[in-house]
Amino acid sequence: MWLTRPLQERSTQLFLGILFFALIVVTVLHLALPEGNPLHVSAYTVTLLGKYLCYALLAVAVDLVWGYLGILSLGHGAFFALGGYAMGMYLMRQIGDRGTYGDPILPDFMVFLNWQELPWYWYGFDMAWFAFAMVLLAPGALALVFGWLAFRSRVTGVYLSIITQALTFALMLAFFRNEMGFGGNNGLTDFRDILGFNLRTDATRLGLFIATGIALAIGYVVCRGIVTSKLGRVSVACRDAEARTRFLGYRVERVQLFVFVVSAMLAGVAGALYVPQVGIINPSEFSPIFSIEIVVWVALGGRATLYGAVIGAILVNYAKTVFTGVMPDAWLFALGALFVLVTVFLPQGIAGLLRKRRKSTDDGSGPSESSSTSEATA
Amino acid sequence: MSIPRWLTFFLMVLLMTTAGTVSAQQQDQTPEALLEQLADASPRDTEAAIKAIATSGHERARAWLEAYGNNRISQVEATGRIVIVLNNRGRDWEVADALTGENLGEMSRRDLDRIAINNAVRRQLAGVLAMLDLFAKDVAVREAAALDLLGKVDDAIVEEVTARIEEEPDAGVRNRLEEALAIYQVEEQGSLDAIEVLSGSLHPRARAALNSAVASEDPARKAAAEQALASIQQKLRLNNAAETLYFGLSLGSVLVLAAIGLAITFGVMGVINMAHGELIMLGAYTTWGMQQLLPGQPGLALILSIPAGFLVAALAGIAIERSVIQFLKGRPLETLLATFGVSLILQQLVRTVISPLNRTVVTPEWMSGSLVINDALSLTLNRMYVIGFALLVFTALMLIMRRTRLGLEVRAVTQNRAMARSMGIKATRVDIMTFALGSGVAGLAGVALSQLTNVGPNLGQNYIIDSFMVVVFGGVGNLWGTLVAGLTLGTINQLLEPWAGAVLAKIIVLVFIILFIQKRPKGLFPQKGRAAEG
Amino acid sequence: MSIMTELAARDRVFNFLTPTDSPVDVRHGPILYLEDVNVSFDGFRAINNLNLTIDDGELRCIIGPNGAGKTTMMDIITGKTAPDTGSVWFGSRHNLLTMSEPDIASLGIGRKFQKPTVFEALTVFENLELAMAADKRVFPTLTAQMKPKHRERIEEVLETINLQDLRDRPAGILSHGQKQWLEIGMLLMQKPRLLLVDEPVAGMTEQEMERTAELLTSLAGKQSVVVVEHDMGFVRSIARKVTVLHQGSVLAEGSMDQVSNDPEVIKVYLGEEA
Amino acid sequence: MTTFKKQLASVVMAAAMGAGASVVYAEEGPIKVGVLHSLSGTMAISETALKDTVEMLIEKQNAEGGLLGRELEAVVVDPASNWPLFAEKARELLAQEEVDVIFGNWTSVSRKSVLPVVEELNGLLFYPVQYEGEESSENVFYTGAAPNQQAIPAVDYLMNEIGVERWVLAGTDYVYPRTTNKILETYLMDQGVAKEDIMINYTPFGHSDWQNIVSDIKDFGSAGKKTAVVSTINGDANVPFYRELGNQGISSTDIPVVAFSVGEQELSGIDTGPLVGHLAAWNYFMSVDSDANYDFIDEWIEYTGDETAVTNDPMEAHYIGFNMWVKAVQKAETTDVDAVKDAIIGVTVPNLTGGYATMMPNHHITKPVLIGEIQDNGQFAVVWETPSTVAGDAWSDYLPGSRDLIADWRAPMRCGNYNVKEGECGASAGEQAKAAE
Repeated sequence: MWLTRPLQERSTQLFLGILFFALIVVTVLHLALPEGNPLHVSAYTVTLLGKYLCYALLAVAVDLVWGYLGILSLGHGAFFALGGYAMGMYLMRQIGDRGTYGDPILPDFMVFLNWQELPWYWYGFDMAWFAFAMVLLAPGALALVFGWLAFRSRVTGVYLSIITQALTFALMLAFFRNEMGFGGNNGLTDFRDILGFNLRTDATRLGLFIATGIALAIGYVVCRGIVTSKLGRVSVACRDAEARTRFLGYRVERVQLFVFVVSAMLAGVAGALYVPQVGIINPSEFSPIFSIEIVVWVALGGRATLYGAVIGAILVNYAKTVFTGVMPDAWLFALGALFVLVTVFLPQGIAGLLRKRRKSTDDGSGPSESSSTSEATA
Repeated sequence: MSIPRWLTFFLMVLLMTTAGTVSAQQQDQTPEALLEQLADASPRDTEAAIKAIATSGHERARAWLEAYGNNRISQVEATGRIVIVLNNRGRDWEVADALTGENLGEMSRRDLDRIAINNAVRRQLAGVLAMLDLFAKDVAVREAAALDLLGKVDDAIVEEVTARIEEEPDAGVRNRLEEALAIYQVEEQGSLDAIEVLSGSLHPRARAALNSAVASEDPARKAAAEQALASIQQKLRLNNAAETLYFGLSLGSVLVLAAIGLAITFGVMGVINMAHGELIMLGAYTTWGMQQLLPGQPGLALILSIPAGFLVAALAGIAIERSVIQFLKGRPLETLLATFGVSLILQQLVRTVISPLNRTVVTPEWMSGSLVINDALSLTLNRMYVIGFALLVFTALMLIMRRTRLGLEVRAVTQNRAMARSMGIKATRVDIMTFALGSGVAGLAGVALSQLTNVGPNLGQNYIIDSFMVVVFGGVGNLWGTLVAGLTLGTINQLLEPWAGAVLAKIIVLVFIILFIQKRPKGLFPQKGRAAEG
Repeated sequence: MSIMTELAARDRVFNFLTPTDSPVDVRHGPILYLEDVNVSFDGFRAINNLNLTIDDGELRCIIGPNGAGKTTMMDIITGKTAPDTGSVWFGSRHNLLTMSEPDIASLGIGRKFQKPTVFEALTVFENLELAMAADKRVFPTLTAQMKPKHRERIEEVLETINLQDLRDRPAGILSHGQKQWLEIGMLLMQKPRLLLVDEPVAGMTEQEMERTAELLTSLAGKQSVVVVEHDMGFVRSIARKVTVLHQGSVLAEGSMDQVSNDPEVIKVYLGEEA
Repeated sequence: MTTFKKQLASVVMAAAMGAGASVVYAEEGPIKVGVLHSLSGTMAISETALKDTVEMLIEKQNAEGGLLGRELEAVVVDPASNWPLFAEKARELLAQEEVDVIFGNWTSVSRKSVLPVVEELNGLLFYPVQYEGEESSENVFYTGAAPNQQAIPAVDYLMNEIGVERWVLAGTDYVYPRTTNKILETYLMDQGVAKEDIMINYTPFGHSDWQNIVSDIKDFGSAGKKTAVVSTINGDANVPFYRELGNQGISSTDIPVVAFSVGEQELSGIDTGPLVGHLAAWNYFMSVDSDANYDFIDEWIEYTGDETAVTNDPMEAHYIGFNMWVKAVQKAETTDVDAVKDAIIGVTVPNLTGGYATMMPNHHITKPVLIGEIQDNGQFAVVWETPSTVAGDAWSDYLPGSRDLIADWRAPMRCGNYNVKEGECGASAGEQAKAAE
């Protein structure tokens, strides 16, 4: 079974091992140790780590399409944000009559722009199951339509990258419009509770953090499952020699579509977990800059390795947290330099370095091993 | 704000004095008193004070009124002396005595009390000054003054105006005066034949008058006014269509300018230069720098900054090519990432080195204002220059690509690198040249944009995406495509805007491009043949 | 092809009545017809009223100087390039012009490119695995399991193309000749009805060439093979029937001796290889 | 304190945080003042100056012997114009750094994103920018103008002094202009302005092509009634807007524009030539003729070392807010948040325009409203001023949703949105947080 196959892999086991170990350590240090103990992990840090994990999942999603399918999507932020908005709308409805205007149905921003009733597309978001379904379906549907159009007419490479950018840019403009009924520039905020748990308690935060960790684990396994399946090899084939793959009888556009949609859904999940932890979703998540930044996390970590994406995402964002605290104006220089150096001198990213070291130590390389090396070299 | 009859007489007198003829006029007030009166005037009596000055016949009267209009008249707190502020920048202001005009050097802002003026007063002032100008020798000045009088005529000066109409030698000025008079008659006296006069006019003020007439009870007037308005609307519709077209063209040419450089680096070299926007920004900052170097002559600075902007951007381009892009041959997507990094660095560089704040770029006289076709249709000059400039740049590029050695080599290298190499073309050199050219053109775009929008660190970002859209829509590697695409998108956008609103219009255009790319993945003018199939 | 033109063309079974998945119909002999095919790339006529018929199980060599339109012809047959006019039929039931590359491929037309294209990132083994005849829709591919019989099949082909030792190395490291072999191997995995082989022996040693010759001849009969080749020696060694293309149309057709004595052909080939 | 020490401190913090542990600080020691302004990204343009202002004020306070005998220490973080990051950094300031007060935010969205954090961790936030109102949090003090302290007086001025009858409400499409225009629309209609005499237009951020809109305004203005534009256009979009106005020959005497978001700092980046005579409504202008102001300007220029440095309204707001906080702390003799919250209501400090500002029970302050005319030197010349100061109104009387709401954070009411009709306190964010603890 394709989903269980990864679990027998050494690399996947290692990854999951590290991930769960980290989750447990953080949880213990947070709960067991009292405030003020130097090793105590504060709620602040927990949320911060939770955020990093969301980004990691997002990066994995991007690596799936870029690393294995050769589609450089500069619009994945859009799927992330859509997932986030789906969750945001649910949280918004959960506020109920506790909003500043005490309107049981309408969110505050609708009240003071005196909307009379709820727009139709807000229906159903008061039900958790519906909202969570939307977290997957909204980005999935967008990816399906967009991808179907694009891949069917064989829009590839640079063109695809640029229209994905156009897509997210258009969405950003759209969501900025207050008429859209998504709160415009202010977005959705002031959330109260999720599934009945108060969002402003540390317990809930820890819960969200753990949930994110698990989501990342699942997402990783799903992606790994795809790339180690025959379909994964077909995607690599599409990436390297699209025409050839066609002549072998594979419907390249459908392969691309499938992987693209899966990736979009993962991004959506990441967004959905991101929103309750940072407490706001607003159109700036759609900004093309953000989408490009994601790609750089992946590039830094190392394309076509999945775990590289995770490393990249966490590293860059940790650096960001530190820098913006220490020397704000230096941050953009650092980020910019990172872009340049990685792409020019480190085309295989950190994962590439790791692998070099590993290869020099052991040479017993199974099929998956050697294939993954060569994928990255391609 | 009515200027009583007797004023007109004095205005005549004042005219003579300013015209230099000796006048026998009574000095009922000393200049000091006049200024005192203005200084101490409460909003209600400022009017009287202005009149007093206007009619005093003092040779500085006009200077005072103008200074007053520009908020330049102040009173020294300690001495109560009235001064004219010559330079009001910074904490210490350079002042001159209002009476004698002698320069008193710098004075701290703390010690000066500005003599306040507001728009209401300023409008009166304009009326008075306009009346004065009506007697100027220069026709242009008189015309301007007459235009200025539209809607400013009132019982006070109506006779004067009527008188002028008789004496006015220049037909154009006369028509203006008649219009001005008619507006007054329509609004104040509700005369019917005045409506006739106005029925030809496209000036918004005339329409205003007619609209007010439409509101009146008297059916005859109502009908006449409506008819007049109808005929005006007819003309307006045409003009508006022309106007929208012009808007479209000008926006289009901006897009073309921004994109054309990209069309070269991206289209011809296959390099996705995300730092393109920042190269534009550099061009704009060069303009600013030039204006700092040549204070006082923005026009010259602007012209000089055309070559300068090209050079600066081109050099920056070369630096980028050498330091980053040459290592990424045949990896277009990687160039995208690397150059994006470069763009971040450039932005932050400008922020830290120059300033996070926008810079002031002055628009030279000959570029501000607009070319008046008629009262309803006037084409803004700066945009007209930009359109011309865009076309100029485009033709220049075309010539370079088609006629010069470089162009030939560039095309050779893009067609088949190896082959070109073997024929002794230095591919690397060509790369550098091409990239420099593309970047330089971006610089030119920056120079132009500095006349339309902010010169600030974010300038580039606002144009990069649009530029890519234009290039992709037009078909990569095809300059004509870029031109057509730019103008089309610009026009579509402007056509949509009135009913869709600015935001929606932009969104619609983006979606349109996305869908269009589905239909024609290689853009409007794709490159054909097996070479391109790849 | 629009319904109306369909209906107008009374002489054959209407396309929209033809179930595309049905087996190739070779009852009337030929497996591939090309009729009056024309293609031009901005002005340049690459294919010019080309008429060609390949019989079922035939081994046909196609020769011709550069630019004769050999590769373009293959592009047309495999659906990569759409001709301006003309018709291309696979058996008497399948109009190839209405089908996409994957359809054509899964219908049983395999192609080996002039420039060997294998998946360099994947191992030799994986290359063959992907080529293997199987349900190639997305979900079956996702859940596909490697069955012993598949493994055997792949091993057997590895045997034939003599790359067993390199089975787990990425195809990227193979030599030019080895890539040629791998690609032929991928063709074999596809079990096609018709093989289009473009310059199979370029960059091969003498022995390798011989083996290729054997392989191709052995295939003929079970499957139809169309070989495009410059190397006259090789052509002579395998050819039964030869077609000479020139400027996008058939110049001569017949046995090797016939064509090589044909004055026209000699004229065209004067100064060229052969 | 030197930037080096600051950096050192934050390095330590960062490293510690990296190790997944929070740092503990001794109870005594300096009083920590959090500064939460973007130093990078799009908002850096506006917010950097505010950060410097706070640092300057702290320096001054320390020079005068600090507060309660303790030194003040600025803790500066950079939310990088990224809204979620604002919330994160606020949490960092309150939870990690344990600051006693925060001065920060510019945009409404950043405030909205910070609000829940400040309420949950019971911090103090001083918000220095004019905003859309419709909010009163127990933990936030709004030292900027509410709509009734800027928009409505400005409209009154145009209506009564200039005799404007026809109105263009042009704004950037985000919540501040939306709300302000809603309020103004209702207000104007109450004043008997007909619907067809009001034109409302929204444009995206950084909108650069104004040709169509300006020509629409021109047409709208030719209907025979005096017309004015009330502009809530934000930041970068202004330059091209005014340029287009100038080029299409609309002078301030024909159709005056009164702007709520154009201050000295924005003007410093504009060629003011075409703008002369247009208006802006603020609660402070650099050109105000008062000694307090002149002193402030001198300090500022000295602090920045830039002779051309300008001051603006939000800076004054911080000046007022900071002094109020200092006074409240002295009054309460502790920096304890709850004590300060109670102490600060009613505190009165001088503002820079020669008057006084008082903290109202609804956490807004009293301000004079000034109308200024743009001059060719990039300054505003005050042309009109409210006779007395105006108290900020948290809940606008011109929005149906909030007509009956008031805020009063004094005991016993302690409510941010008390509904006078139903005589009960709608569930406010503040209490939710309390209930949660």
